[in-house]
Amino acid sequence: MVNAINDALDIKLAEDKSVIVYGEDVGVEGGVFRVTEGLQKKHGVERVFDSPLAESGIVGTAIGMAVAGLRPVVEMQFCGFIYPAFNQIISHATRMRNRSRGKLETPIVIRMPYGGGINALEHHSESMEAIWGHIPGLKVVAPSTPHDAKGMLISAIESNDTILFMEPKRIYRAIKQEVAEGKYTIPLGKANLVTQGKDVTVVAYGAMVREVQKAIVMAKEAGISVELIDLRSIYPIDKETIVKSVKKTGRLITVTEGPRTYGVGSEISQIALEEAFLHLEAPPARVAGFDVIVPLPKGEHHFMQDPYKIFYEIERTVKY
Amino acid sequence: MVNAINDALDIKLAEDKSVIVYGEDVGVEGGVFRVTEGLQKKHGVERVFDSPLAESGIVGTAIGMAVAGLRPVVEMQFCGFIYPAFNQIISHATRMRNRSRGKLETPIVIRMPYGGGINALEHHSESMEAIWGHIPGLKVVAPSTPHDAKGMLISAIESNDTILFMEPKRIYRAIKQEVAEGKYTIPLGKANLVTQGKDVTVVAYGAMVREVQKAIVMAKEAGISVELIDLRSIYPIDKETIVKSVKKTGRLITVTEGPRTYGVGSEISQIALEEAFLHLEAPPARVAGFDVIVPLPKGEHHFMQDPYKIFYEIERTVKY
Amino acid sequence: MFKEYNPLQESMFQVIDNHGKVINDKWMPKIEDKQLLKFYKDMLFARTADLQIVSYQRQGRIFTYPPNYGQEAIAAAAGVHIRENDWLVPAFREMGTMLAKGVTLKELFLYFMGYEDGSAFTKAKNTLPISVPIASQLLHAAGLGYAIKYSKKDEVVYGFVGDGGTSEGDFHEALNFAGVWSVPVIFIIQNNQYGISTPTHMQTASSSLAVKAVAYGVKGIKVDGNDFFAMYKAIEESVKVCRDGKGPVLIEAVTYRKGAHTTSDDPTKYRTKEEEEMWEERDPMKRMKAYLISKKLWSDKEEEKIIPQYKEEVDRQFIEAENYGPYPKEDVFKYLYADTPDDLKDQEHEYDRFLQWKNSKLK
Amino acid sequence: MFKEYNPLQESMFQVIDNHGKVINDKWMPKIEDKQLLKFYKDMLFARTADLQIVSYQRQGRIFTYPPNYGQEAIAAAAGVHIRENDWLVPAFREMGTMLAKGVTLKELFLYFMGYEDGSAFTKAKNTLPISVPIASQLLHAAGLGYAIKYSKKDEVVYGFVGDGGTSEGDFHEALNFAGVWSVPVIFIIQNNQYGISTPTHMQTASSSLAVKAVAYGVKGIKVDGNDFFAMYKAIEESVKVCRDGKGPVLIEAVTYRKGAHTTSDDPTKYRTKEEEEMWEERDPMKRMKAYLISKKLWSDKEEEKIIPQYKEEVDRQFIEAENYGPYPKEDVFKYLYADTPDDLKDQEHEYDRFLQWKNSKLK
Ligand SMILES: Cc1ncc(C[n+]2csc(CCOP(=O)(O)OP(=O)(O)O)c2C)c(N)n1
Ligand SMILES: Cc1ncc(C[n+]2csc(CCOP(=O)(O)OP(=O)(O)O)c2C)c(N)n1
Ligand SMILES: [Mg+2]
Ligand SMILES: [Mg+2]
Repeated sequence: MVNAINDALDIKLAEDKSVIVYGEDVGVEGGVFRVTEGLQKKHGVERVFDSPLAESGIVGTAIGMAVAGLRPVVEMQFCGFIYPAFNQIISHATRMRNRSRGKLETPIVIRMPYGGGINALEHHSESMEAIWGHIPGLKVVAPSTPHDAKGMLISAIESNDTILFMEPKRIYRAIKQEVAEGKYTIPLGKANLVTQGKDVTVVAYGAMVREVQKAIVMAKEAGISVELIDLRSIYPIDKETIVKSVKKTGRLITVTEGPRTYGVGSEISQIALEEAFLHLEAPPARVAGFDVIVPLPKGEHHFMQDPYKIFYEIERTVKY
Repeated sequence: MVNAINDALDIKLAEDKSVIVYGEDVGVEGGVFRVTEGLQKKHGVERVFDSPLAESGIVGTAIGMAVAGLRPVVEMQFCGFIYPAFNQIISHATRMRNRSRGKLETPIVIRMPYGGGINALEHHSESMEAIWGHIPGLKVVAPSTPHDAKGMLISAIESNDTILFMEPKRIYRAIKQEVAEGKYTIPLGKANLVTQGKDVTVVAYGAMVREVQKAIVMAKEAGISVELIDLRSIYPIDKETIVKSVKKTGRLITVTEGPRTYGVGSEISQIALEEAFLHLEAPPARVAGFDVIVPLPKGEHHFMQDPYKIFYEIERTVKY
Repeated sequence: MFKEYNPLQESMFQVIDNHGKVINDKWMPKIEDKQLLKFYKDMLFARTADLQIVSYQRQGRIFTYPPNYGQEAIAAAAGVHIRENDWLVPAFREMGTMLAKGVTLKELFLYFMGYEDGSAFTKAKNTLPISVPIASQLLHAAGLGYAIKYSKKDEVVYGFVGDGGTSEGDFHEALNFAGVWSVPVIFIIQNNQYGISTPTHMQTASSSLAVKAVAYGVKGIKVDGNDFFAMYKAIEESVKVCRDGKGPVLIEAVTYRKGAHTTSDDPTKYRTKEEEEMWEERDPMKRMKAYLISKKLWSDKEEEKIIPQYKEEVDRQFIEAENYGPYPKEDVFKYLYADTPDDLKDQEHEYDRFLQWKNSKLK
Repeated sequence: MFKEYNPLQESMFQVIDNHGKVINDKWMPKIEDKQLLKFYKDMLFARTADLQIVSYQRQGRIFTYPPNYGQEAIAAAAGVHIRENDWLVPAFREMGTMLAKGVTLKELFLYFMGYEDGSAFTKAKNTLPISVPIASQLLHAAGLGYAIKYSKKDEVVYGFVGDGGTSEGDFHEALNFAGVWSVPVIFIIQNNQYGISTPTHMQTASSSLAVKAVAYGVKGIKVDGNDFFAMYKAIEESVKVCRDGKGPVLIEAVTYRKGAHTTSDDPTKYRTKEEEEMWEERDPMKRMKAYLISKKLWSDKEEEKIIPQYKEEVDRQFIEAENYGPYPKEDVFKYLYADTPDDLKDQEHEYDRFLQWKNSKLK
């Protein structure tokens, strides 16, 4: 996935002079995950560069650049370090168009690795997308494969909205996949029906898609047919795809990494309630993180969603 | 409610030398809503004072004070201005005990007026409690009456947790109510069954409680009996009270001011799903804000929940 | 100039005294009489509007408004220099510069009456809307500066903030980014002595606000913000620095908010009559007027004659704003995204259905 | 001292040169030989531990670790002065001061191995855990300072941050609050020339980091952080200032991170051999050792003899940490709230049920 993202950035940098890439250590070093490696050399230090260590500064200046017609793609080094930029995102980046009644726009992509599973210290493993999804004016997406990452990032850079592009760092290098060369886009806001099934719909995104796929293998052995939807876009939500599937299977499970309460899962359930209540044969269920701080590496396995947990919930829901 | 809050602060300041009250303009002026009026005169400038204009600074220093044994009660001038403090809240105030395995605690109360309805400029009218409720380690409460405000604030100051105390500024001076003199507490985390009813359960909090009460009058005329729960605590949620009621009425509506998607409503619905699925006679429904930025005063009525909207949803749900 | 008035020496750059007498010939700007008169009239117009608005507010015709009263020279001086393509990044107390950029009074009124339309400036180019979250806008100024430098344009950014705003982290980050990037931004602190009720000495222990420039390796200067000529000159020099690629610059403009913080504030709670009187003597309009009268360019009589015309104009625009009409429901949903997502459209449709139902009920 | 080494004059406070020769008699601190030797040995222990940890990491026995290698004099000098009741607010590269406060190596190891228990310091009083979000901890230091002043205690706060950290808004707000409140906090910037790969001149255009003190009206000084004696003296003087109620103080300690940023970083990507060699000559241990040898207080032979003992001790504590055992499930839920809410308890019970089911499946 690292290469696919690098590729997307490279393509857009080459194609559009208004694209600017910056953030902490993204220039000379190419980012702590090497996602931007080689881009400064290729596109110059004025277009790909290291910023001072200040997240509010990074997003806040991106707003100014975007208003002036540039398309900044900025990086937050880890999900836990975006919070100093919270005010700039919620108070300005997501509001400039609305505030100016369409006169000003802020086409900004904020890239950010998120999620657990890499044995990192505190603040490096969170999945707080529900917070971001609740902010009006923001789009929030998370790819689950290298192919999607590339197409979605290109779409994000071409969008005139402010987009939080959440990269599941756990699978940065885990999934080997041929990624098409050259430019292609994947529309933001559309979910992906990964696997068809008939007994239960499972909605996931990012690194969780792979975990669900492992659970599907177990489910198959148990004679359960699972329909898997990769949500791709946390906001806006592709209600249509979800509702269609739930109407078919009558059952819904969401699998998310973040804290359970006020998390993404309950919103997906609510959609099922509002649009498919009479089709429901079991209560829409959640596999989600606990309402706790992600434990340090030695305790992280308690927090993370493993395929067993998903399968456990699948079985419970189908047997309801 | 302004007086009740002032009273609670006064009582705790008098009783406990470790209580410290500060924030922007809370000292000499007594706060822009006059909530802290007179407290500096009475308790001294070292205990009630004006801070520099910096929200991260206010919460960040409160963390240091709290770790050293004080009990800071800080004010954010408006709900839209807490965001510069987001990092200090999510990265430290809510984590210090967990991080130090119980060695350090941060008994901090962050007071903040929230919600719409006072014809204010941008950033003054938001209700983003769903975001706060999603943060592990934080408690989030909102009173709906002067009586509750006083008792809940005293409890909050006495709690060893970090508490976001959200004050519905729309009813700061709207509800006239005798408030008991002297000290009393209302436990945090317990909802209040305001009105018993049998056809539908409505869950609300803060300024919305009063709006629901108006809708209940309409419902009565239409022959519908409504059970009203004042949630009081957005996190933790008093599941027991909600579930008991939903099992009784078979129907649930939530009324909240914030944006609908990933809002408080869907979480309450999910609780009903998980604990009372087979009792549900209609899909749990939401009356909530749109996924938009609160319009400026001239357009705010489009955004706000009026009793008609609530009644409309009550009728729909009961007729489902 | 930035060497001569090095903020470390704690001197304040002034050109005229409280009586309008030139005390600093060396730095007295050369301005044509006609021009000068125009600038004074612009300030007079702003002040007239300001006082008028306060009375509208008392009549309940506008919700809230932050007066510029007493601070007119700063925004006016910036307004003189700012070009059509230069960027204005206001806080919320810069009426003079906004008018100079082409923002209309009516638009300002619309904004403070509660219409976003007031920020969709129809004539003003390269002007950001009013920014409420204190100091956050300065980062936009720094970013605009980067864009200008990157695109090799000959533009300058004017970024405003109050004394209270210097305490925010964003002030620091903006100055620091601008310093590292060396971008053409003039940061202007309107030090009006208070952030609402909090005096500047409770905001910071530094000897001045201008001295903070040192922390970012940028040029800084402390200027008498109630001295139009000093402000004129300081900004002129700052523009040169910026156009030479040697920006940014930090200007502390020392002034006084003669009015309330906003129309809902009561300054008697936190300041003394003596203090107000002291500052009354430094009033920027009086000082400039004294100068103009001494040069026989202006008279009380002329002023008395023109003020009613200004009032009328203010009133005309105010009434236009008052009659702006209802707030279209569509506007609540329309500007959030480049293409409104289906779900948001559904929310609007659902709202339509509710409104229909409600209207039928109310009939 | 703060007058003599005014950061505006851009001089750096030094006491010994690169060869350990005293070049500044006036400010050479008076330290007993025995004491001095102990301080050196503390540094030696820290360095030994540091190098050892890097090799553990290579063996895959610890995940990530930020070496102090090359920066030992700063944390050691602070460790000398900090008292039991003084507060330590570390960033994450202050092993020497943490050990001096009573944090054990084993606890540090536990933390970096992935146990929160490593931050529940069993012996160290008034010590905050390592803070990962850059610069945020400085506000805690300012708040602790307020609490000390409020409670009229005779305590001092030591707050650490890196050069990169000075760019964050929280750095600004912390210094500003501390300045306004005039609280007993020593802010120590470990300027090790880089924030990961980003050199200090890309963090700020200011002439030094110490000069930023001016922006907050607080005392500041730039010190050779690789000169133990200079650091010793600077902190000694800062403590006096704080105990006299004249704090805070800002110290820029100029040093060099000889190792990688963390064990997963590769510095060859962003720095040159020449640069590393230049700094090698300023190595703090070498300089102090040269001084000690010249005073006949120490010898290579003694050092050779003692290092294996240190290694053994480090190894002993490391292995203890390695054998710490499994992470109790309860600990995931237990420390979030003073009283765990029912719902969170339910989540734990539900997890218990799942674990039971899973165990039965796996059997
Ligand atoms: C981040 C933030 N915090 C608080 C406020 C509330 N507020 C509005 S104006 C103001 C004082 C501003 O003082 P200053 O910067 O000196 O500007 P002035 O009003 O004096 O022009 C405050 C605290 C705000 N708008 N934004
Ligand atoms: C708010 C925040 N942003 C980014 C990071 C990621 N990060 C960890 S260390 C570091 C560099 C810190 O540099 P400096 O302050 O100079 O300290 P040093 O590592 O050199 O001791 C960065 C960017 C972080 N921990 N916190
Ligand atoms: Mg001010
Ligand atoms: Mg560094």
